[in-house]
Amino acid sequence: MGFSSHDIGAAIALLAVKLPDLEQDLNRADAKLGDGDTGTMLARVISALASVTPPGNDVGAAFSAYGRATAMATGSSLGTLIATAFLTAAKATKGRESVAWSEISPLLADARDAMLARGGASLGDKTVLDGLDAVAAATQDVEDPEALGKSAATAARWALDSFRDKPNKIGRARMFADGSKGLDDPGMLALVRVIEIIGER
Amino acid sequence: MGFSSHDIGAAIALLAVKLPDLEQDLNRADAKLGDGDTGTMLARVISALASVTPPGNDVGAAFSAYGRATAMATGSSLGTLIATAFLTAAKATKGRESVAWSEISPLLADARDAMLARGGASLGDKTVLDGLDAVAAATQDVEDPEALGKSAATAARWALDSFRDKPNKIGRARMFADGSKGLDDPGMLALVRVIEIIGER
Amino acid sequence: MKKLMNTAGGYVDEVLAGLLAANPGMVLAGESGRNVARRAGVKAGTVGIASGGGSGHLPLFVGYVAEGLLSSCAVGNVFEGPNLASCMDAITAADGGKGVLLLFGNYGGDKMNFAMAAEMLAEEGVETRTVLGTDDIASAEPGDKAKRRGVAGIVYAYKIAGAAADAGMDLDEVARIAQKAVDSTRTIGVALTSCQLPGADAPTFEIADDEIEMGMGIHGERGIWRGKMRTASELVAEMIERITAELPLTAGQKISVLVNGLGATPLEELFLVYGETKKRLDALGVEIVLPLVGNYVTSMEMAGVSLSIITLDDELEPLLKAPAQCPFWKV
Amino acid sequence: MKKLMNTAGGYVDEVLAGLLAANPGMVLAGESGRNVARRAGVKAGTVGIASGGGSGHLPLFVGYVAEGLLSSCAVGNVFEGPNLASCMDAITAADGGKGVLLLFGNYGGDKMNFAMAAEMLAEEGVETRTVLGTDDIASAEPGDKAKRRGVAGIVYAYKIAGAAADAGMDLDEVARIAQKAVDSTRTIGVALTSCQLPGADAPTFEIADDEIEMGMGIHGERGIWRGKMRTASELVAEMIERITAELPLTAGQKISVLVNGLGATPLEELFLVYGETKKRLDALGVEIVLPLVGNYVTSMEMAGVSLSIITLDDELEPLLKAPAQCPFWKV
Ligand SMILES: Nc1ncnc2c1ncn2[C@@H]1O[C@H](COP(=O)(O)OP(=O)(O)O)[C@@H](O)[C@H]1O
Ligand SMILES: Nc1ncnc2c1ncn2[C@@H]1O[C@H](COP(=O)(O)OP(=O)(O)O)[C@@H](O)[C@H]1O
Ligand SMILES: [Mg+2]
Ligand SMILES: [Mg+2]
Ligand SMILES: [Mg+2]
Ligand SMILES: [Mg+2]
Repeated sequence: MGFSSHDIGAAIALLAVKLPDLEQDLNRADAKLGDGDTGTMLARVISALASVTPPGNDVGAAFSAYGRATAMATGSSLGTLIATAFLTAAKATKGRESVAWSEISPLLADARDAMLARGGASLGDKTVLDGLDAVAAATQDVEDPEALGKSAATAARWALDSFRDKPNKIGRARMFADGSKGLDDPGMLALVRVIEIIGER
Repeated sequence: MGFSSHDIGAAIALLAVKLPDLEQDLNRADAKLGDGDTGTMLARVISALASVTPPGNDVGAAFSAYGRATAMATGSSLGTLIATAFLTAAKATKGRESVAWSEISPLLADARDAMLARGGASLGDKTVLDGLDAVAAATQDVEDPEALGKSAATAARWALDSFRDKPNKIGRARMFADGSKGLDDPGMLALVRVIEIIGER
Repeated sequence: MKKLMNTAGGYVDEVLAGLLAANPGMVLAGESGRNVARRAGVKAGTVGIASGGGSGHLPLFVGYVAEGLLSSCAVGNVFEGPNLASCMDAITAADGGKGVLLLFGNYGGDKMNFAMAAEMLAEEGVETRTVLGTDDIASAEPGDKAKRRGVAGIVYAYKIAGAAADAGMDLDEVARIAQKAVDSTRTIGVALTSCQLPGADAPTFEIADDEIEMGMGIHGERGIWRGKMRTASELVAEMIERITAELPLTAGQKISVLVNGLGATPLEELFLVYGETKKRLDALGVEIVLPLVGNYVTSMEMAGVSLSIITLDDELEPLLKAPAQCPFWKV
Repeated sequence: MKKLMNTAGGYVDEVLAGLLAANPGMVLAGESGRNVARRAGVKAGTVGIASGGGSGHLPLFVGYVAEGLLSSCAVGNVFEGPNLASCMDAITAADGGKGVLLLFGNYGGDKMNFAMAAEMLAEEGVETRTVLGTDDIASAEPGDKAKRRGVAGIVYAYKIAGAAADAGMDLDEVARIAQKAVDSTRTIGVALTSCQLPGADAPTFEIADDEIEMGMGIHGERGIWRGKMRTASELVAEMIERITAELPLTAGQKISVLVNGLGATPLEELFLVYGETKKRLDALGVEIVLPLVGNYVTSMEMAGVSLSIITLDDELEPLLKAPAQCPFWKV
């Protein structure tokens, strides 16, 4: 039991329908801490992904195509990290037509590490990666897709809540670390929403 | 019985106190038809005039000093016409320490003609000169200063009212003649206010 | 509206002081304190070109005092004509003995003051000719050109007349060429937001958040229509249609085009508008020479754009292309 | 906010198309469609300079692709870093065999994409060095420069590094000089109004009619304080005080100063601010070389101004004064 490239495509199609509703919310969160474009950027990335037709059934090839499409659609911090995550997952899943649900956790952990290396952040800096770290931990060894979605959502939400009152230490929000206390990091918020949308299926 | 250069100075001092209250009103009238600066310009001119000390008691010399001060303070249409009026009056009153009240009407008529020549307008174009023309007519042969003030105010107001629904044919408002119907010409409006203020004394 | 300024009364003189401090090629000349001339003076044996106008339109008017453009410029208060003394100074500074062309926009105060100054200086033997900018097609019917406002298109007349003067042509010739440049130019603008006089307590006009005004003048004078915002493509289509209705453009015709920002419009949008403009002009088969995109004639913080087109022939084209060294326009 | 545009999705590409159409010295180079290079290419035997960054800051970044300045520039979406493909195209276009300096602002996405591109091209033997613009003193403490944002002062680094590269200096030397230019430059800006992303339904931030924000970033990132509007004189005093607190200016020191408009500020106000600035700098006894006043680095329709100061020595001054031929900055 696991997911195929078809499942990834379906999740993306769902996001493409739902994300526009969140665009301005995410922009507003980013406007408080950064430059107000997280939502617009994500909506553009998702709509680019939605028009990708992955070649064949190779999950790795699908991730690779999504990574390239993301990298074409934006050069923003978050977008570039997302592209990095896709490309990292592509390497680990190359040549496989199905990936077990229980592999999601290590795939996320891998992606997290690649993004930490690429972006120069550390865990604890209050970024999307702290959310991802929590999700990777919470989904370890979970084999049921429904339970997986629930744990992931709970973990992402927990990370958002528990980091809210901490200062941002990297990204645009680093500039006024103390001023960022009490505010949601837009990347973490986006992660929560994305996981919630995918979990709704 | 007549007025001296001292009387002119007193009228200007009064205007300098009262005109700032009208500045934004006149701007608004000009904003509808032109570029919205009639009030600001007039306030600046009057404040420049208020700081002029006319040399001696020569009414003509006083008018000449006011004309030069006006010409220094602005190059706007209305301001330049006012300077022209002062300089015209200066010629007619040169060397005199007192000017009879009854001479005001011909002085205004002279000034009107000089301004028509300078600005290229015709009577009926709906400008300050139509107001002045009415005032010159109404004040003809009036010798009592109080009656003079009243007739002048009535005439200026009458001109404003009776031209309101006609089209502007010169100045910035000429551009959309029909659109100017129903609107007060800012120059005519300014004339009404100035005469009212001077008459209050 | 917030303005970076100190006092309304000091605004124009402080702006002028900063402009002069930043541009050593320009100096005050005369007694009025409101006339700027080239530091190098008038080239011996050439006609001078004096302009002038209200403040609030930078780089117009005074910014174009430079080699290959204006000799001098009288500086008025915001949106007011230049006063008599500054006009006299401008004409005097531009006079190198070969006469002076007075080249400025068709506005009442400006005309009166330059006319008085010219009359007074004629008595001292200074010869002048006057050519008025009248390029704004939104301001009167084609048959009524004498009533039309001068707007952004005047920079073409500056450039062309400036080159003619620097080339040593005589006063009548420079005036003829300046008039030809004006007659070959048409402009129309669209305003997106208002502007405000320093010291005024409200904008010159109100305009709704989703409204624009086609044909508005550079002091906020009323235009042709007011309506909802449209796409750049639709706006450019209308503007070109209105211009070409009276300046017919046939295939092969050489033209120049100026996409001019009114002050607060991002350069991004001006280039986007230029892209739309070029597409449509290419479709007409005309050849675009020396296109200009930027803030050439503004209305302080007004947002919007104007489009100017000048048709060129073998006489005007080389004059437009001749070198000029202005801080805001180098050719 | 009204924008002269067609669709949000097409905004950047349409702006770029218009820019290229109006400036024949610039061409698209590479496959990404988002890299602009000099038409003339890299001069043989010289180091290339590649930059890049988000759209919405014109003339920055892409406007400075010109002789004596940048060799190429990757163009990102509005306020987003340039994507990987455009960074690869920019580096490739700037490579004339002598290596490429990557000179851009200190922002996360920009750094990641240029780093990836440089890594990938290093495998093909392209040598690069990276220097980041970090001039915004409002964005982190002096001890924490690696965290500072790059803002308007980067144009000094462009100019100086561009001259060094065109003079034939080698890659290490060009990088050293670029870094020295960055280290000698400090900037602080004050925002009067907000800006809005194409397609967004609200401005990036709200600011009251009588409020300003000192130290705001060029994407609307938060600054040092928000408060009531003040006079130009007071604002300039504070900005110079903050800059000189960490860039001490002693009498006789040569400097250049950039009074930069953020997009919607009238040129009048920029000159007025320059006048105030010069008064205060004169009082310090410094010598101002090549002052710049205008829109060099903008934030679309944001109103406000930034002040940049660079200290010059015998090495930097001639490089700053060397000729350059950019449509937005000619030296
Ligand atoms: N270096 C980084 N490492 C990890 N996450 C980052 C980094 N920089 C930014 N982020 C994440 O990206 C989010 C901002 O995304 P976005 O607004 O798209 O980027 P930008 O700052 O380029 O506008 C932040 O909230 C944060 O979660
Ligand atoms: N040529 C003219 N002849 C007579 N009056 C004129 C003329 N031009 C303008 N005016 C008068 O001046 C008024 C406008 O004054 P003002 O706003 O100060 O001038 P400007 O149009 O230069 O901004 C008009 O309402 C009109 O009464
Ligand atoms: Mg952002
Ligand atoms: Mg007016
Ligand atoms: Mg006016
Ligand atoms: Mg961004």
